[in-house]
Order: sequence, then C-alpha cells, then structure tokens
Amino acid sequence: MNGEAVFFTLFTVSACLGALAVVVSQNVVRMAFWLIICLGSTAGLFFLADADFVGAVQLLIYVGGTLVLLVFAVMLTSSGPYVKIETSPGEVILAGMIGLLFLFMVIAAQTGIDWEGTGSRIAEASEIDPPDGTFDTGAEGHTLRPIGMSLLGLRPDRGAAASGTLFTGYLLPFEIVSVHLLVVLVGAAYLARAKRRREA
Amino acid sequence: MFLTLATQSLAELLESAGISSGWQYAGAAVVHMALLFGVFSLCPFFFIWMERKVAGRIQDRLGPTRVGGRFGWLQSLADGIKLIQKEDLCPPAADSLLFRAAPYIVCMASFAAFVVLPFSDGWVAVAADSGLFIMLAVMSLEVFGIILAGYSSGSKWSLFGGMREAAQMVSYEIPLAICAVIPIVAAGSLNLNEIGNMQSGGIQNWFLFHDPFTFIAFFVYFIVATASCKRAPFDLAEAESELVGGFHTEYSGMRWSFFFMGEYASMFAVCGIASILFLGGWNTGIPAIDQGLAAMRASSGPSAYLGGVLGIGVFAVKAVIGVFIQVWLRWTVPRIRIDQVITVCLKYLVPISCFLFLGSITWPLLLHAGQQRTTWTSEPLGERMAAAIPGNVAGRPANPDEPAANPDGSDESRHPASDVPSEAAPAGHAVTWMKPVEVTR
Amino acid sequence: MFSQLIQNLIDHTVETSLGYFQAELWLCGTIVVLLLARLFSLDRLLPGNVLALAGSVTAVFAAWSQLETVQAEPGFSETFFTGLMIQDLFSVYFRLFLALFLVLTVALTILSGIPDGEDAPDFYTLLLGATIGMMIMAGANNLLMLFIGVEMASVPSYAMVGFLKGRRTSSEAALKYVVYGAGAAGVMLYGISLIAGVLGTGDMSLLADRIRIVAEGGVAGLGDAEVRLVVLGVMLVLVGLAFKLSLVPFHFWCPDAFEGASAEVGGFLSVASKAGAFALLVRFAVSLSGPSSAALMSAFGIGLGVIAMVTMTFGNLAAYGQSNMKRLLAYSTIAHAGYMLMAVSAMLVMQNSPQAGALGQEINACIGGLLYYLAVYLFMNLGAFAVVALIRNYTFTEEISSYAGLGRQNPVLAVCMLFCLVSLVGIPPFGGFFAKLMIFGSVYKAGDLHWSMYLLLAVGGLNTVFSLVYYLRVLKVMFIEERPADSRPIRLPSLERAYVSLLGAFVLLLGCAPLLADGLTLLAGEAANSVFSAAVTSR
Amino acid sequence: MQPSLSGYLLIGAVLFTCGVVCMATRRNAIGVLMGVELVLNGANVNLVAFSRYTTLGIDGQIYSLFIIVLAAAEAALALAIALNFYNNHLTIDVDKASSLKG
Repeated sequence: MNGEAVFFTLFTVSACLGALAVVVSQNVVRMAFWLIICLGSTAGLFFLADADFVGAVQLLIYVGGTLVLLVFAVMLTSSGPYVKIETSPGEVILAGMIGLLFLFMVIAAQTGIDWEGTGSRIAEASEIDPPDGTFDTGAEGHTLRPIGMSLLGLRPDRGAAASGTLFTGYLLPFEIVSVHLLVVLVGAAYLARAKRRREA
Repeated sequence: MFLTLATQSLAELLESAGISSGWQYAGAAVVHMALLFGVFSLCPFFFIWMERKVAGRIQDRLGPTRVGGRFGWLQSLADGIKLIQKEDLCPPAADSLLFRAAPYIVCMASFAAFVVLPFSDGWVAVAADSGLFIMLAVMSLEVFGIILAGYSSGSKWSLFGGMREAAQMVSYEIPLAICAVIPIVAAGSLNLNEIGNMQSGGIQNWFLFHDPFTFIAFFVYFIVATASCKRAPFDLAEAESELVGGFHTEYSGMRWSFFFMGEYASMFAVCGIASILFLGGWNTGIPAIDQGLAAMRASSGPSAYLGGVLGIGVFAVKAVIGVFIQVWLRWTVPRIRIDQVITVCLKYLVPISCFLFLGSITWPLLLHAGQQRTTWTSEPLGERMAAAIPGNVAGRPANPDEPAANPDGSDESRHPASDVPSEAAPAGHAVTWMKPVEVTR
Repeated sequence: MFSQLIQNLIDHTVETSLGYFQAELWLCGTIVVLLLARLFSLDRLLPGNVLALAGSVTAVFAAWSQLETVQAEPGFSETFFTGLMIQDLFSVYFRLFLALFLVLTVALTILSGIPDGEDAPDFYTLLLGATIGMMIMAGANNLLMLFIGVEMASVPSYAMVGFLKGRRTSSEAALKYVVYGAGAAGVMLYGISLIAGVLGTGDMSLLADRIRIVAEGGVAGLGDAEVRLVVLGVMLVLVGLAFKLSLVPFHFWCPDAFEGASAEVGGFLSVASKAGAFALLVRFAVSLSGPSSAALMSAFGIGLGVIAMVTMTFGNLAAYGQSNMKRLLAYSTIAHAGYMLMAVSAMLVMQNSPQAGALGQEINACIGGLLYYLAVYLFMNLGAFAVVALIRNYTFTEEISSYAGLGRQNPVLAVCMLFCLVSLVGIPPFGGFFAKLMIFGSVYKAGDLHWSMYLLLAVGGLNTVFSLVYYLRVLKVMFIEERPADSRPIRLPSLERAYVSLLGAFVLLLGCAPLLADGLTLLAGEAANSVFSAAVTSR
Repeated sequence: MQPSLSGYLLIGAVLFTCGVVCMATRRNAIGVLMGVELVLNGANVNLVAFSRYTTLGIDGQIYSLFIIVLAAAEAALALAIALNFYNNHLTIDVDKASSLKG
C-alpha cells in the first residue's frame, strides 16, 4: 500500500459512488452535484495515470465549462424550486437489473485478457515500441510536449523510428474541430437567442 | 509550503524510524497538507485585517485599533472566534445537502490551486509540467460552489447572485486564460517553476518587460484577475444595494466565512500567478542579489534552506503588493453595473487580450526579421530555455539506433502529492530531451 | 526536431494533404465568409444563400477535378494527413456526391425560402458544417476521425432539425434527436475506446492485421478474451452507426425528427447523413475483414442481414398507416436503409467466405450497387421532399389529404412526385429499379454461400411489393381524387418547375438512359474496387 | 488497491453502465444528458488507461482531449435545444414531448 494506491482507491470509490448517485438521485441539481464529484475524481484518476494535461482539461472544460452549462440549463428550465424526477420503483428495479447485467457483460468481456502479452505481441509484430518503452508516460507525468508535438504532426513518443516513417499526427482533427466548434456555436447561439428584428 | 524540501526530509526521517516506503511519503504529504492549509487559513486573517486598515485609511479613519495592540493585529482572529460561535443555520427552504456542501467546494477549489504554485525555486508541492494550466483549471471549479450556494439557498437574492456570479466568472475566465498565455508564448513552458527561473538575472528579464504586448497584458491580466476574484468594482454578486448579500445571503457563521477564506486565497493565488508570470517570481530583479540567492539555493544545508526562505519572501512581497492594490481598488472605485461588467469583458477585454496574444506571437518574428534575434532582453530567452532543458538541442540523439527500451519501466509508483523523482530515465537517454528542466532543490 | 516538423508540414500537409482536402476547405472557407459577411453587414450585398451556393458549387468543381485525377490511376489509394484520412475513388465519389447534393439542397432552400434572409448565414453554416462532417466520415481512416466525422455530421443536424425554433413540433423533434443522438454517440465512443485499446491503434487500415496478432493462433474466435472485447467494441460502434442509418431498433428518432424538421432539412438528412454513414459502415467493415477474422465478419454480415430484414419490414409496415407525407417519407427512408444494408451484408458474407478470391467481381458489385443506389436515392428522395416543401409553401400543410387533385392542377409537380415515388418502389424503367436490381443480384449471389441470404432476398422482394401499396395511395390521392373547390391553387414559378423537373428527369434517366446509367455504374464499380484495394494493400 | 489497467477499465465500465442506465431511466432531458456525460467519461477513463498501459501510447490521451472538446460542443447545442424546447412547451420532460406520434 503506497501513496498512489491510497489515492487510486480514494478516487475510484468517489468516482463510482458519484456515478451511482447520479443514477439514483431524484433531483436534477443534486444529480449535477454528484456528477461534479464523479468527473472531478475522474480527473484525479487522470493525474494518477500520468495524464496531467488531460486531467486539467477535464477540470477546465468538462467540470468548469460543460457542467456549469448543465446547471445553468437546470436553473433556466426548472419550474419549481427543485426539480424532482419521479421514477416508479418497478422501473428502477428493472433498470438496475439490466444495468447489472450489462456491467457484468462488459466486465466479463475484459477479464482474462493478458494485457502484457497482447501488448508485446502487437509491439513485436508492428515494430513499435513496447508498452513500457521509450515514451515513458510514467516519467514524472510530463506529457505536455509530446501532446503538443503530436498535435502538430510529429511523434516523439514513437522514438527510434520517428526519423523515417510518418506516424499519426493530429493536425487535421485539431483544425477541423475548430471549424466544428464555430459551426456549433453559431447553431447554439441561433437557437438560444430571440428572433432579432432588423432595424430598417 | 516547504513541501518538496521538507517532504523529502520528513520522509527520510520516517524511513529511519522504520516506516515502510510509500507510507512515509503519504505521512509526509499529510503533514504538509495540514501545514499548507494552516498557513493559508491564516492568510485570509492577515488580508482581512489589511483590508480593514486600508479601508479605514482611505476613508480617513483609523480602522481596527483595539484588539491585540495598537494596530488591531488580532481583530480578524476575534472576528473568526465570533463566527465560529454563531449558529450554523440552514433555511428550511434550502436543499440542505447542497447548501452545506457549497462552501467547501469554493474553499477547496481555491486552496487546491496552491498545490502547483511554486513559492520559491523548487519549493512547490507538485512540480507539474502543466502547472499554470492545472492552476487555472482548479480555480475555475470555484464557480460551482457559488452556483450551488445560490441555487440551494432557496432564496431569490441568492439565486440571482449566484447566476450573476457564474456568468461573470465564466466570462472572465476567457481573457484570464488568454492573458496568462501571453508570457507563456515567450517562455515556451507551462511549468511555473521553470518560468520563474527564466526571469533571473535582472529586471529587464522579467516578462513584464519582455515586449510591449506582455507589458500591456500584465495590466489586462490584473484587471481580469480582480474581476474573476469577484472583487470590487466587479463584486456584483454580492451587491448589497441590489441583492442583499448575493449568493451568501442565507449563510451564517463558519460557512459564511469559508466563502471569504476562498475569496482571499484566490486573490493571493491570482496575484501569485501574476508575480511568477510577469514579475520575476522569487527573483529580486537586481542581478547581484539574484545570483547570490541562486548560489545559496544551489548549495546544501541550512544556507540552501535560507535561500529558499528568502525566495519565498521576495515572492510573497510581490504577491501581497498585488493583493494590496486589489484592496485599494475596492475602496476607491465605485461598483459598476452587471451589464457593464459583462460588456467590459466580452466587448473589450476579450478582443484586447486576443490582439495582445497575436501580437506576442508576431513580435519575435518581427524582431527576428529586423534584428536577427527574438527578444530584446539581454539574452535570448529561447537559448536560455534550451540550455535549461537537458539534451534538447544538442542532446537529441542523431542516430535512431540508440536503444529504445527503458528497462525500469513506467510502473514505478509516483507519489501524487510529492515530486519523487523516478529512478528510471538515465542521463543521456533518448527521451530526456522532452523532459523539462529538473526542478533544482 | 523542429526542422523535421516544418519539413513534415510542408511535404505532407501542404503539398499533398491540403490538395486532397480541397472540397472540404472550400466549404470551411464559405462558412467563414458567410459569418464575416454578416459581421460587417455585407449580407445585403452578398446574401447568405448566394454565398452558400457559390461555395458548394466550387466544392463540386474541386471534387470533380479530384475525380478525374483519381480515376486516371486505377486502384489509387493513398492516406493523407499522416494516415488520418484516405484518398481513393470511394472517398472522392462520396465527396462529389455530397457536394452535388449540397448544391441541390441549397438550391431547394433558395427556391422554397425556408431560412429568411436574416437567418440564412446560420442555416447555411450548419448545413455546410454538417456536409464537411459527412465528407470526413466518407474518408476516415482512423477511429478518431470516424468519431469526429459522426459528431460533425450529427451535431449541426440537431440544430437544423430545430431550426424553426418557434414551432412546438420542431423543438420537440430536435430535443428527441439530440438526446438519442448524443446517447448513441457516447455508446459508439465507448466501443471505439475498447477497439483502440485492445488493438493498440486507432488506424483503421491496421485493424484487421492487429486482430490477427491479438488472436490466439491467428484465428479470431469468441474463445479469446481479447477478441471478445473487440467484438463488444465493434457492436457498440455499430449501435452508433445504426442510429445514424436509422436501422431498427435504433430508428425511433427518425419519424419524429423528419416530421418536426422542415422538408428541406428532412431531405438533406435522409440522403446525406445516410450516405456518409454507409460510407463509414463499408469502410469500417472492410477494415475489420481479414483472413483471421473471416468467420466473425461473416457472422456479422448475416447479423446485418437480419437487421436489414427487420428494418425494411418495419419501415414499410409503419409507413402504411401514415397520414403525414413527411412521416411517410421518413418510414420509407427507414425501409430504404434496410434495402441498402442488404448490399453491405452480402458484401461481408462474400468477402469473408473461403471462396472470396474467386468472387472478387461479385464483392465489388455489392458495393457498386450500394453506390448506385445512393446516387439514385439522392434524386428520388430529394425530389419527393422538394415537392413536399414546395406544396407546403402554398397549402401550409403536409398532410397527404391536402394533395388531392394535384395531378390536374399542377401536372409538373405531380408527375415529378410520380416519378420519385414509383422509383422508390422500384418499378422499371426508373433508376430505383436498376439500383434495387443490382443489390438484389448481389444478395442472390451471396445466397450460394449462406442460405440466410436467400431469405433476405425473399423478404426484400416481398417488401418491395408491399411498399407499392402506400406509395400508390399517395398517387391515388394526387391523381384520382378531386381537388376541393375552396383550396388554394398551386402555381409554381418557372424556376421551381424547372428544379423539380430536373430531379424527375434524373430519376428517369438514371433508369432508362444507358449512357448516364452505365457511366454511373462504371464509376460506382471503380469506386467500390478502390475501397477493397486500399484494404488489400495495407494488409 | 494498486492502480492497474483492469482497475481503470472497471471504473470505465461502471461509469459507462451508470450512464446508460441514467439515459434509459430519466425523463428529464437534462438528466439524460448527464447520463451521456457519464458514458463519455467512461470512454475517456478507458482511453487514458490504455494510453498509460498499452501500445496505444499518447494517442489515447489525444483521443480523450478531442472527446472532451466534442462533448462540450455537443452539450452546448443540446442545452440550447433544451432551452428552446422549454420556451415552447414549458417543460423538459421527454415523455411529455408527445405532439409527434405515429
């Protein structure tokens, strides 16, 4: 039991409990609150998995942006002081059973996988670095520069072979997502605003 | 506050006492977490006292004079004791869970930001590579506590206050982030410790004077930071004349004071960021003294410790001056209207900061075209940075045949709250080039 | 390092990739110009619809020039943007198809005037943005691009469905669409994460090979834990694609969304998003098919066949009781998705059979038939929706009963509708007949390999006969019933008449003009060929 | 509990399942959207874990970055639509949205 394990357990428990509470909660704002707990702990898990940039983005955009928007929408659309959701007990039991079944299926599918063996087989066959290879995400969690480089189309994490072949870089999605954001912004602004009257 | 240094020594101490590895770091982290929290719970006491004194002087009064001596040093402590004694009320119309949880969220978001804020060279709890970004991200969580407080109070004043506050904070996050990124363009790193070290060697190396755009950006940043801390003249959320107390109308006692602890802590945090990004951090700006301090920090034993403490002193003075100016502004500038607040942000501050950002990108290009250099400060920053990153330019192996595997692997446990260097990554290894500067201790 | 970065950017991104990405770039540029024009109040001078039309026409030309260069080199297939996208005749075909369709849709919206001058920039921004997403779907070679393409195509579509924001039905349709759509996208994403994680790559051209590596002994079977997880992932991705294709049981959004949206948007969604999703489905299926995964993929093919049967039967049965024309067309869209899915199913069964080597021509014909079907479907479905939109502008309703006596009052509209509907049924000599014939032929050939394909064929045939009933009901109302005396007369301006006659003429010509039909068949065949050649070369 | 790939995948599966159940049982459109966020987050946890422990490498982190951004865009539009629906219907109960039937 070391520090990492302590934090991992803590974040795991709070993420899972948060997610469960979102499902169980009967009040929309409380759902949002539990969602914050859940997503915040997920960000903590990202920090533990040495993805500090993703964790920070998760906090900034997801928790600080998307969820604020959700809570805003709850406030703007709630007719009573606290929006209650009525769910019949039968429905809850049914959904719970289906959910458990589903969870069991997903877990069953991923147990018994020899991840290391699979990883080394892939690495061997495709001549890329093995999982614990040169790109050591564990090394102090410094993933910022590799991520930036990859977004521009250069793959330092692919190590030795980087000089020759082209590895996947993510310049196109980076740019095209900005177009997408522009389009969505225009759409959302159109839907949310009142019809303008043009001054003659 | 002295986490890296002290965590390590404490961990060693615990290890000698026979406590297994892992637990020693956990123990050290807990102790220092408590220390950090303790120090920053006292910080608001000082700032509140300062606020009252400054307000008094500006209004031609004396301010607190009785409790704890001539200058009323202990006035805030007395206030604190009074607040603890007050009844912890939860209005019947409120959603009790959220009502109780909201102040903690605000407080936690403000305090958690200090985890990545360096107080002196290497004196940082977590030397994160994307420190600035994490700090802004964590601070952006504060808005949640405020919305939840406003919504769960079950009162119209609170609801309106919360909504206003949320709109304001979310809007001001945009120019805040853009302004904070402008010195980053010059520095090429988000690691706050690295940024602080880059500004050593004279006041001309401070990013404030790096180029005209960073100079303006500092002032824009300061305005935006004031607004994002919901300080006057942007304190619309708690506009007493319109909304009674805003989002904290229904709060009393300790919970009420948590909001204020959060507010003062985040004031210090934004001023700390300003001090590191623009004002040289723990560097005094006088080359001789800076070199002396750096030499002290590089040595070992008590003098290194002293060097660190002096660095903290320099840093804290700069940040406290920032807080003082925010206090000063509060008592001299009248509050503006809510629509004006949003207009100022979206119509003026965002375009200005975007323009500054563009300018700061084109500046090195222009300078390079004209003068064959990328900064006009003494030594080109890029070169200093390149030198600081081991193997960045020269160290990148030219031969791709260099062994790629890292035998030690990445599964070495890394303690989240302390910066334990992993045993892996031998020097000159193929990947060292992309690791930023090792935090010198 | 830095110089290598710059070199990469110049060599690969600027010189190669941007050229392949021209059509999309023109559309992006048009979006920016549209918004700038409004920002600087130039929209009187440069109305949004004119800008959008100009941009989409340019995109057609860009795609056309690509078609010529790519066609000159048979079997041309090259990845660009560092392997994220793929350029072959298949993707160029879809790019041209979507750009052409965009021009026709923009023209229709100009004629029917659904976004007024003030909202035009918003509407066309969404329309163009969705089209870019569909083009990316057609050319995606990476699981990330797959997801981005789907998102870029869907999210603006949600807004377009709710574009008539004052109307209750419109906002309700948009809400249902967005809620279900977001859920489907999330499920799909979880599937992508599983596939990418187990196989260790997001590159679609590597997937089949990685399955071989991961599978125990080189043959993928459900006994393998790794393969099980990949299969779960593939099924979750198929849920997302099935949603886009409105396959049963993920069809429930479709009638509501189409009824609530304006007819123009309905036409756009029914053709374009379906085309993009089919392109993606084909690519995804081909990328997973390999020697080691043959048994699994063949089973997938049969599974898709079952879904196709259920989908078309359900679509046709549900269409029978509809009184709203848009709703009827929505169910007809579902049914047609079922017909088109037959081609994919047959393709998978054939490609993953032991005799795949000898069946090369037939496998090609499946996808060729699908592409031909999509091209014909463009004209006939858009034609039907255009008539609905134009009639709505006069009668202010979309009920079938309001079409009574249209045949005598406005023969041009009525005859165009006749062409479209008859072609949708699949009666010679219209394009729909030949398209259906090609697909049915492929399924028949696949029947040699698995008996279920014969069943699929039989169900498809029965459905065709059954669909005649409800299409004819509309035609009966139009041509036999008398127009009520007090109803408003429908007199179209010549431009609109020309537009609908053009669409009607294409529906007819694609069936009975050998030159056009053969040219398209040939092109479709070549395009189909290229999608397989890409898969082969990368293996 | 030591962090491990299967541990992370388990969390991902729990988030995913909770999200799906939430989407299936909620009547409130915003509640459904919260379920969607949970599902997306389950996928993100998977991707980050894969990026840490498998050959997927940093691709996984980049995927999750894009997913976060796309999810934000989707949520923004979905909430605009929900708001628009509320303005027309004065409710955001998905079951009460029933003028379209057939």
